[in-house]
Amino acid sequence: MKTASASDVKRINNLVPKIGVVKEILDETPDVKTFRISTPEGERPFTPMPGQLGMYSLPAVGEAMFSVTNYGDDYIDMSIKKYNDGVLTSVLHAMEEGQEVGIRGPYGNGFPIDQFKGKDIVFVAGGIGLAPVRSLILYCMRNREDFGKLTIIYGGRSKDDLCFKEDLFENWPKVPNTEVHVTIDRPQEGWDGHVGFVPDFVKEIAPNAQIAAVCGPPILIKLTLPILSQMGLPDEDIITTLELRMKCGIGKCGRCNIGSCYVCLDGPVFSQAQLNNMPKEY
Amino acid sequence: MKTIEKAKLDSLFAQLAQNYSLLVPVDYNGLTQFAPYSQVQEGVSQLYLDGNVTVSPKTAYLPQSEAMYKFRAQGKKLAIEEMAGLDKQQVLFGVRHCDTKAIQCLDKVFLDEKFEDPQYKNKREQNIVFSLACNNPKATCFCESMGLDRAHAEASVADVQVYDFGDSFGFEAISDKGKACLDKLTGLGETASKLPDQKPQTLKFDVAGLPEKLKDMFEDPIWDEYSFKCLNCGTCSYICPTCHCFDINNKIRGEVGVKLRTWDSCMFNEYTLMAGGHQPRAGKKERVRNRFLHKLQYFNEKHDMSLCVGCGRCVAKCPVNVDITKFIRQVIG
Amino acid sequence: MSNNSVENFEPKILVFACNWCTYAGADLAGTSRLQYPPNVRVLRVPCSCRVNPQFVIRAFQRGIDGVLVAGCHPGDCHYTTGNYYTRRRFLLITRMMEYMGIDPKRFHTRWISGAEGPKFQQVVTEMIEEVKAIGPNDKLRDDMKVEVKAVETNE
Amino acid sequence: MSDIQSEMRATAKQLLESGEATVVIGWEKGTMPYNSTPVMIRSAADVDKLIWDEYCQQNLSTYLIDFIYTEDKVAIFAKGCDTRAYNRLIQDKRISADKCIVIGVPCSGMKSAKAAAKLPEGAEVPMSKACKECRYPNPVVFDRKIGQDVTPWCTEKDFSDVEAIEAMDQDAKAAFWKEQYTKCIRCYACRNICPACNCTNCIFDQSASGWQSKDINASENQFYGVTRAFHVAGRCIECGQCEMVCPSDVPIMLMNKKFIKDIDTLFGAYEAGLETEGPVPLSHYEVSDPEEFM
Repeated sequence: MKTASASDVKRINNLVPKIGVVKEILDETPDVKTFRISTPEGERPFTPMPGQLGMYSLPAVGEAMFSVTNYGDDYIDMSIKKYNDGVLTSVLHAMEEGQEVGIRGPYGNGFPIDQFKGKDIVFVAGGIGLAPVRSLILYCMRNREDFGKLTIIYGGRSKDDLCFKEDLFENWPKVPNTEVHVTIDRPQEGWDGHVGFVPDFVKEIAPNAQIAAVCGPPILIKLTLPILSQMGLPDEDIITTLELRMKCGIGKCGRCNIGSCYVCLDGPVFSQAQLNNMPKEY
Repeated sequence: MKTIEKAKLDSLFAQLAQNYSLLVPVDYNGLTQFAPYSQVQEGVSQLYLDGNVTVSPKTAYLPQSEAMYKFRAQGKKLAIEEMAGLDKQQVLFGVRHCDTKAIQCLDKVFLDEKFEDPQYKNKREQNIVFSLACNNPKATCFCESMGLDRAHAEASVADVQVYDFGDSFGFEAISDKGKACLDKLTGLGETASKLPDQKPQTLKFDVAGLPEKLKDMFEDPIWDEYSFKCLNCGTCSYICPTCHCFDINNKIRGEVGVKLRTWDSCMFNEYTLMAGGHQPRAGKKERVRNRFLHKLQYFNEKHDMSLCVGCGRCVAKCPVNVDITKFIRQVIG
Repeated sequence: MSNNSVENFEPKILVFACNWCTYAGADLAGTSRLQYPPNVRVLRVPCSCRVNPQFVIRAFQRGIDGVLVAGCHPGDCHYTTGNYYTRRRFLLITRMMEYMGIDPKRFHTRWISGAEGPKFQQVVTEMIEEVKAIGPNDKLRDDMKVEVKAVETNE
Repeated sequence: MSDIQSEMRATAKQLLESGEATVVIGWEKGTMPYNSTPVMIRSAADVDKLIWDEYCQQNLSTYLIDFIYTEDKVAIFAKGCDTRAYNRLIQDKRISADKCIVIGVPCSGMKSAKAAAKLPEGAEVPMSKACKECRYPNPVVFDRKIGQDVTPWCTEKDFSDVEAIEAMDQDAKAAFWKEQYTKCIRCYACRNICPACNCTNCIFDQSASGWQSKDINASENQFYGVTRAFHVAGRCIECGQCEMVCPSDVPIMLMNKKFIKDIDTLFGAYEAGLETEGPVPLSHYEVSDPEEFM
C-alpha cells in the first residue's frame, strides 16, 4: 500500500468553498436582497438545476445554505432574507458589490423536471419561498414549449414584502399561457389586488393543474398541501421544498435529517407521497 | 503469529515510535483516551489496556476540533487555503474491535462515492490500526449482540490483529499496510499458539428485526419513558465511537482565521435551531428518539448496518443511565 | 512576535473605563498633558458594572497582558448602585483569576473619578511597570498560529 | 433502607390513586448495581419500580422544570440536597410550589457510582465526596417526610481542597487547571444536571453570539468552567452532581467551592437553598462591603 500524502493526490474537499465575487446586489424588499455571484474569472460558479442549493459564506462570519433562484451564463443569483437574529444574513445584507465570498454547490436533488414536462403546473409560493420556485418557473419559461399552462400564485405579508416584483407584474404575465395571481395578507393603501392568505387564495382560484410546486413558510406548506390534495392532485405530483438547519450540505454533519433522509442530499424537494412516509419532524 | 512479551512492550513502542507517530490508549488524570506515546514516556499519562477507552479513537479520524481550511478576509478580498493532511503514518495501538467496526460506520458516511471527505480519507490511509481482541469484556459491553466478532477485528479497518496471551501479545497482519509495519519490527518471537480464551459477555440480547420493528414506533409512548430522564447533555454523542455529527465554526484572529469542524450533538438545542426560530426537534423526546432511531433504524435503512456497535460507553457514562440496551430489549420484547 | 522577548516586552494593557468617571478621568489625564505609556487600550463601557467577568477572561485569552477595570467611586455611580455590584463581583473574580493561576498583578479593579486624571496616569503607569517586570502572559491564552498568504488589494 | 423503600412505594401509590399527584418522580434500578436512575411514575401499577438504595444520588428537583408547562401535579422524593435544589428553583422562580409535592427522605450519604464502576464486585465502595462533606442530609423543606432524620456528620464547610490549591504558586495553579480542563470534552453534562444552571437560554447555547467558541482546547474549556462557576456562584447548593456526572473527572466542585469560600469570607456566611426568600449574594450588595479597589 503506497503512502499517499495530501499533497500528491489532489482531492476535492467539498467543504472548502470556492471564491465568488458579488457582481450586483438587487433590493427586492426591505429585507430581501438578491446577490449576483460570479467567479473572480467572471464565470458561473456552478450550474444548478432548478431547486438546487448553494452554500454561501463569508468565512469570517458564517455559512448558510440558500436556494439558487436564477442563473445566467456567468453568474448565479441567490435571494436572501435578513433575519434580525441571523448573524450571517445581517452581514450579507450590509455588504457591497465587489465583495468576495465563499461559494460551494450545487447541492440537493432539485425539482424533478421530467415529471413536470407536458403538464399544466401551479406554482404556489409565499414570501421568500418564491426564490426556489422561481428557478423552476424560469426554467419552464426558458423551455416554454415543454410545459403546459403555468399558474403562479404568490403572496406576501404586504405589498412591500413581495419579492421579484418585476417578474410578477411585468415579465411573467407577458409569457404565453401564463397566469400570475398575487395576494397580500392584510389590506394596504395603494394595493388594489387580492387580499388574503395564500392557501385560501389557492382554493379560490382553484387552478386546473396536473402538478404543483409549493414553497413558503412552514405554515403555508402545511395548509396548502391538503388543499392541493382536495383539488385532486395525486400525492406524487404535489411537490414542495423543505428547509432545515444545514451545515455541511453533503449529508455528513447530520442535523438536517428527517428520518433517514437528509434534506441537503435527498431533498430539499420532496413530493407529498415521499413526505407521507417520513416522520413529521420538519 | 508474531509475539512479544509484555515486559518488552516498551521496546516495541520505541520501535514503532521511530517509524511512525504512535498513539496508545492512556489514562490521563482519570480520563481514558488515545494519546501520543510520548505522554506515557514523560509520565503524564499511564498506558491503559484494561478495556475500551472513554473517548473513542474516532478522535484520530474525526478530531473533536479540526481545521478544515484557513482564510484571510481583508476588505472585500478573500483568500482560502486548504490544510495539509497527515504526512506521516500513524499507528494506533490497542483499538478494540467495537471501535474498528465504528470506523467502518464512519467510512459509509465520509467515504461515500459522491462526496468523499479528503481529510477523513487522509487519516484513514495514514492510520495503521493495531486492533486488540478483548478477553475480559466490561460489564457494559454488548458488541456480540450487535453482531461483532470478538476473535477478529473489522478487516476493512484493522491492519494488525493483536491478541492478549496474558504475559505476551500476539500479532497477525490483516492488511498489506499492517504487514509492512510488522515486517519492520525486530525482536519479535514466533508462535502458533491458539487464540486466547475470551470470557463471555454478560450483556447479551437478540436484535433480530430491530430496524423493522422501530419503523412503526415513531409515535410510541416508549419515547416518553426513555427521554424523561435524559438531560440533553452531549456525553453519549461525544464518547460514542460512531456519532459523527459536526458543526462548522470559525476561529478568527484579525484578518486571518480557520474554519473548524467541531463535534456536535443532536442533544443540543442549537443543533437543529434555525435562524428565525423554527425548531423541528424541540424537546428531549424528539432528540432521544432521533438519536436512538439514527443508531438503530435510519442508518440501517441507508447503509444496511447498525450505527450502534455495542461498545457500551453510553451505558457506562450516561449521567442518568439512559440505557440503549434496555431499550433494545424492551422493543424486541 | 517581538512581544515575546522579555527585554523588549511592551505589555498590552486593556482598561475597561466607565463612561461617567474613569473615561473622563483618562480624558483629563490627556488634556492635562499627563504622560502615560502608549500600551494602554481604553475600552469605554457605560458602567463598570457592565464589565462581565467573561470580558476579562476573553482579554487574557486573546493576548492581553493586564486588565484594569475602573469605574466611579462607590456612592458616585451614575446609575446609583452599579459599582456596588461591580465591587461584589470583582472581589470574587479577582480571587478566582488568582486561583486559576493569573498573577494578581495582571488584573486590577480601581475607582477613578472624572477629576482623578493623575490617579489614572499613576494606576496605569504602575500597572505597566509591574506587568513589564513579570513578562508576557501565557496563562489562559488561546493563540492561533496560522499563516495565510496576503491578498492583493487595489484599495 | 428497605423500610424507606416500601414506604416510598406506598406513598407514591396513595398519591397517584387519590389523584393528589399525577406524576411521581423517584429512582429506579439501572443497568449496573451502582446505577440508580430517575424514573417517572404515572400509574399506581408501576410504583414497584421505585427503589431506595445507596446510589440514589441523582438530584430529582431539576426534573420539575420539565413540568412547568404541563397540567401535572408532580410529587418528588427529595434528599437534603434535593430540597435545597428545590428551594433554589423556587427562588429563581423557575417552578411553582403549588404544582409540587415534596416528599422528604433523610439520607445517610450516597456511595460513589464512579468509584464503584472501577472497583471489583463486592468491594467496599466509598461515599461520594460531596456526600462526605454534606451538612444537610435531612430535607430542609417538605410536604411529607419518610423515615427518621439522621444526625449530620459534618457541621462545618470543608475547604481544605480549595486551600490546597490556593497554597500553590501561580504556575502550579495554572498548570493544574490547564491539565484538568484539557480533559473536558464540553458535553455540558455538568451544566445540564445542575439545579442552579436553570436558565431558559444558556449563553453556551448561543454559539453565534461569540461568547463561547466551539473550539475545544484548555483555554476555551477553562473559559467555560470559570464562567459556569461564576454563573452559579451564590446559588450552588453543593450537591456535587456536576462532578459526579463529568465523564472526564474534572474537579468542578473545586471551582464552585472557591466561590462559596470567598462569598463566606467577604460577604458573610451564606447557605444557598435553605430559604426561598432573602438576598442572594450576587444579586445584592452592602454599602459596607470590603473595599479593596481604592
